[in-house]
Amino acid sequence: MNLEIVKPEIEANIPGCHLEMVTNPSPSAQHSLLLDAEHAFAVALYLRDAPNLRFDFCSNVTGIDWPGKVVAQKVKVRKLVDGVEQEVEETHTTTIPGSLEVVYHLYSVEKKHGPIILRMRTQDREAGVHLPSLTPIWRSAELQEREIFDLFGVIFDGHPDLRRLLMWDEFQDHPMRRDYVDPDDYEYEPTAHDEVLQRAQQHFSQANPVQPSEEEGR
Amino acid sequence: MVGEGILKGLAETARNFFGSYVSKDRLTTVQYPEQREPQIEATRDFPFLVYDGADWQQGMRCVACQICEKECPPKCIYIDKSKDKKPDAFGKSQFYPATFNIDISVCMSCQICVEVCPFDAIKMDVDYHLSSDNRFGGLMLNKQRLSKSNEYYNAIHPTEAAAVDAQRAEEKAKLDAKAKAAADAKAAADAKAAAESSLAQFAPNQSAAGDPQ
Amino acid sequence: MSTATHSAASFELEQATEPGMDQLLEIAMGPQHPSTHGVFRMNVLLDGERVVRLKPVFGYLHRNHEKIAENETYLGSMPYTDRLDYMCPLTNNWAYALAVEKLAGITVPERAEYLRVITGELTRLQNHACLIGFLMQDMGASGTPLMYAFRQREIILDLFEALTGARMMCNYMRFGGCRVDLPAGWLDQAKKVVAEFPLFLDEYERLLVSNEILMDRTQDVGVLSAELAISAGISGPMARASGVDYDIRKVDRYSIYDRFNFRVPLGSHGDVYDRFMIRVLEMRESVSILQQAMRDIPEGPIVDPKTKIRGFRPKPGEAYGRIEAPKGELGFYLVSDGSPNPYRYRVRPPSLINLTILEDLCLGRNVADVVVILGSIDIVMGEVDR
Amino acid sequence: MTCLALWMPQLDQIFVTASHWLLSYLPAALQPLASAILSVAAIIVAFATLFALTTLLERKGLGRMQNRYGPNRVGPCGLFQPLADGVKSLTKEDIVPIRADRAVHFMAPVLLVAASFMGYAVLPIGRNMIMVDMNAGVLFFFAVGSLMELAVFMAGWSSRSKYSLLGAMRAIAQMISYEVPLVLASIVVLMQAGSLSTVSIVNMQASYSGIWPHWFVFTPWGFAGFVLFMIAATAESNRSPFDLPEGESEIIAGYYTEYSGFKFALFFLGEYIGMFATSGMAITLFLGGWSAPFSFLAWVPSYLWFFAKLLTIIAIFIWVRGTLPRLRMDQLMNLAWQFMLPMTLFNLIIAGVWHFMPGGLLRWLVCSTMVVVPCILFGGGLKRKKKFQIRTYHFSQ
Repeated sequence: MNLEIVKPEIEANIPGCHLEMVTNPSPSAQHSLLLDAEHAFAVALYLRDAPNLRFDFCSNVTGIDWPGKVVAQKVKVRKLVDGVEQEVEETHTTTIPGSLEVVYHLYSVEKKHGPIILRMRTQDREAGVHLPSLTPIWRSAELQEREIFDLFGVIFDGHPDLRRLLMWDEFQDHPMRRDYVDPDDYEYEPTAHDEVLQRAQQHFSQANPVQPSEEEGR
Repeated sequence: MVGEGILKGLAETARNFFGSYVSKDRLTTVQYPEQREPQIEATRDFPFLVYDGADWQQGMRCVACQICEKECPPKCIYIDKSKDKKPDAFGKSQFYPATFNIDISVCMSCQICVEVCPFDAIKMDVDYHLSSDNRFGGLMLNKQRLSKSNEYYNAIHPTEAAAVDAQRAEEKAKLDAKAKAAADAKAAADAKAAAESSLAQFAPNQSAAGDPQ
Repeated sequence: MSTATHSAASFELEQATEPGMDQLLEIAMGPQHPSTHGVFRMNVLLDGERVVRLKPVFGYLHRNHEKIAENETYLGSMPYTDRLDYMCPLTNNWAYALAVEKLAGITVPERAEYLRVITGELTRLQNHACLIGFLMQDMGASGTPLMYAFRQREIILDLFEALTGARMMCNYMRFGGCRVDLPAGWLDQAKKVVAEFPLFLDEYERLLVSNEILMDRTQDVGVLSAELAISAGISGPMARASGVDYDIRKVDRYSIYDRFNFRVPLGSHGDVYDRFMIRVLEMRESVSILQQAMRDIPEGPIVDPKTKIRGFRPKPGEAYGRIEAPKGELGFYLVSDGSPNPYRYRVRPPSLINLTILEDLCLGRNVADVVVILGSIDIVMGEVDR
Repeated sequence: MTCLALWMPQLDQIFVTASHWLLSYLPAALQPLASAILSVAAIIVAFATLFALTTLLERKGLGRMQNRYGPNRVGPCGLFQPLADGVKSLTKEDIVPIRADRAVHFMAPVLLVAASFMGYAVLPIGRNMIMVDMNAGVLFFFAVGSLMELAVFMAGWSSRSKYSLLGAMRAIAQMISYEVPLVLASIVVLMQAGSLSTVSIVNMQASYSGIWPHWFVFTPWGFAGFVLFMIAATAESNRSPFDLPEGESEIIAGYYTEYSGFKFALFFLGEYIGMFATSGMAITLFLGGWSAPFSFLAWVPSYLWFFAKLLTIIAIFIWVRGTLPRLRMDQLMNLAWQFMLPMTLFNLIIAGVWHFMPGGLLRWLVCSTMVVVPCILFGGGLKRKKKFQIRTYHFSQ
């Protein structure tokens, strides 16, 4: 499906919507469309119902975490140092804000074409970021959006039953985020690796007076 | 007629009931401790270390390059590199693993360590009688328990081992030729003494390596 | 452990507060239940034996496969894919290899494509045969069909072991091909197995297809309409049983499926019986594909020589690759940032997404139907929970 | 040969004479009590052994049907497997749910076993081998049989488990529904025999014309009655395909979900003993009890014939279990009330017609048609209502 044809068509039909092409440099060349959150629902509905498109099958929904980056750049600047103009290196840091991204892969059962890839991004990646849910359009997003809510922490507005899917309800964090630190309350498992062993031993000596009876057999 | 399909099904189970007494194909169960399935050559379960010759410490092919440790998906291999070096089967002076542990309670028999090993030192075993009464130590195999001879490797995976041996023999021949050429060149420059010393250097290792052909 | 107790507690609270609930019976079917196909749980609200509400609870087997894969090399995730849908490791391998090949632009030699088709279709045969066995087990057939299926599966697993070295955790596909070539005599043995498979199918059909009890239990039970199937992303035999003409082997024509002559069976009712029959018919088509593939397999290399085993770093970008796995559309979505580990690795699990409509199918049916409907969806918890 | 002919009647009566001989040593006042105790002990031992044997046969038979060996590790050919199972269930922990009604929870399996054994009082196992020749024997049998329902419900109710409750509900619904056709199917025999005494029913069948016996199953109404009785008996004893009360894929183990250890084994025992009892009643009513199938085989001891017939019926039970999937509750009820009940009622009319028509081919023809036609009608009605059929499938291009 050629996005260059689809994109102006959508823009013509959904007034005010802002689409952005995200090119994919890899050999797969699966380019995608970045939607803005306000018009995402309308665009998705159009994609499903437009008679020449009919993307009725939402195959895959997933999230990607893009943490904010601090990029340090060394720039040579001319400056007056001790009254003499010199070329001095200075470090400029720019902060690229992070975001959580949700990706939808759409196919058409009726027309047998696809995929078309939609993306949505949140403003930041703090707790309680919202995106519109596309579950009312494609039922298949129901469990997958729940999974993204569970593992990434994106709150989908309009989702009929937004609960955690894989983790238990009382779980706090979102494990698929890049900065997730796993708690060290795992079962003691003998391993040949020092760091795991150390953490396990530390945990057991602190939290639990019962030491594992067997030493690892190195 | 109601019940036709039920009668058909009953006939089918009756056929299987009597068939299981007649036909061996139907009764596929293997009565395990008494009967064994024939060993399939490609079978793999856990890795072992190959050594050449008679002495496992002397002939160990592993040079502690630690590639397998890095590539192992569940990270079940642990290697300590030795401080000193010793000559390997080709006569090159190499490191050897001071510690080589595989935790087979973690290992998932994926064979990636075998694929990445450039020295044909680690191969997959077929021994599945591994029960142990020691949950932690019993399944942590150390260097000695992991070492198995090249003959054993030839016995369990004959086709694969033959190919490996042929390749190693070729490599060795190349190295020998190279060494010989170097020796000849040296002999041309110097007289006999140098050639003798180089021969003396190779002689013991050749015997230790065993004859790959 | 904490999952179970907490959820149970919250549930009891709910039961007490909602009006009219005191007349209903709340049952947690699972996670330890004989017919939930693993550690799956359904919170079922019953009026007598009629289902009023059904909420599936997932995650008992969750191990965050995707996070593990983000910390592994690309190759290092290959053995983990075996453990997703452990009934069909080879198609999992294939889907992952396909996604990576798309991501890195690797071509696959022809012989390797044939090997993939052969192993993939053998996987489909054994998965469908066993699924029908499990379905009958759920229906209370005391395991007879299941045992016949397992007898046949054993023969196919022996083939897998001779080729890949393992019966279930095959770890066979590599990026740009396959790991090892066929051992001597394998093809003849496989031809024999495939030639005998229709005999087993005949036996299966005589035992099951016209059985009145089975028809009574399955026909018009768990009817899934084509519209809902498409909207809910149902794929594989389950969608085709509802009459959705969508087989990725035909639509995407991935690998070399355009070379084979095979038909796609379609159901018209979308009930459990159709799901069962579609699988029987698909096995027959798979046998035909296998016969064609084993006849035509060429000689040649089995792996793309340019692909490195170590230090494999695809260029930045992303790719979504999908295949028609026995359970439905199995897709892998990969994002590369140029490092040896995938930046994002996502499995599109057909088992999980096919469960989306579980409640819709079960409402108004009774407990006995719930297990049959669940059995006909064909789930493997390793894949659902990942 | 003559010696054998002389000894065979002796062998036939060996248990009877042995018990008389034993009792003759006791004072006359104690004799009735001792006689009862002796017979009870004999029945318990015989049928408990048969139970052990059946569990083994069932597992082996199912195994062979499924292309497996079945148990073959304990003892030669796995013969001691039941013993090992018994030891295992005795050594297992006896778990009672905290909130269960402990007394009822304990009594249920005991009552089940006791009730299932009581039916044997009126079953003639061999010639002159019956505990009580009651003149209302059949009535007593069904009355005692319905006690099992109470035991099952006690088990399900007292466990305080949702699955147990569901299982008990299913069991009650099923057993009461099938009690009706079970009794109705046996009434045809009572009509013909004119007696409720099991002994006289068997005696009526134990004569021969030529080599053929006068078993009731060899008449149209008797055959229909036998088949209906067996279907109802399968449902009564919760055997596959009517094993809904304990349908393990749906409600774990039904009413005995919360039982473990020896209590569980008692449920198992009670169920099998009940199954033997109903099968024994089917043999008594339709298959000529202990009588030989051919007149020239009449010299074989009568109790051997009884057990041979019993084992044949058990084999059929096992065979059916190995083949058929389970029915659903509503289908089970439909079968009971829409097929079994009208068929058994119609069978009464057939039996009456048979009784009043003069013997001969015409009687056979008329009665057979009268069996086949309603069977097709009612069965077809069942099928038509559900609209199930073998389907054809199309392929996409």
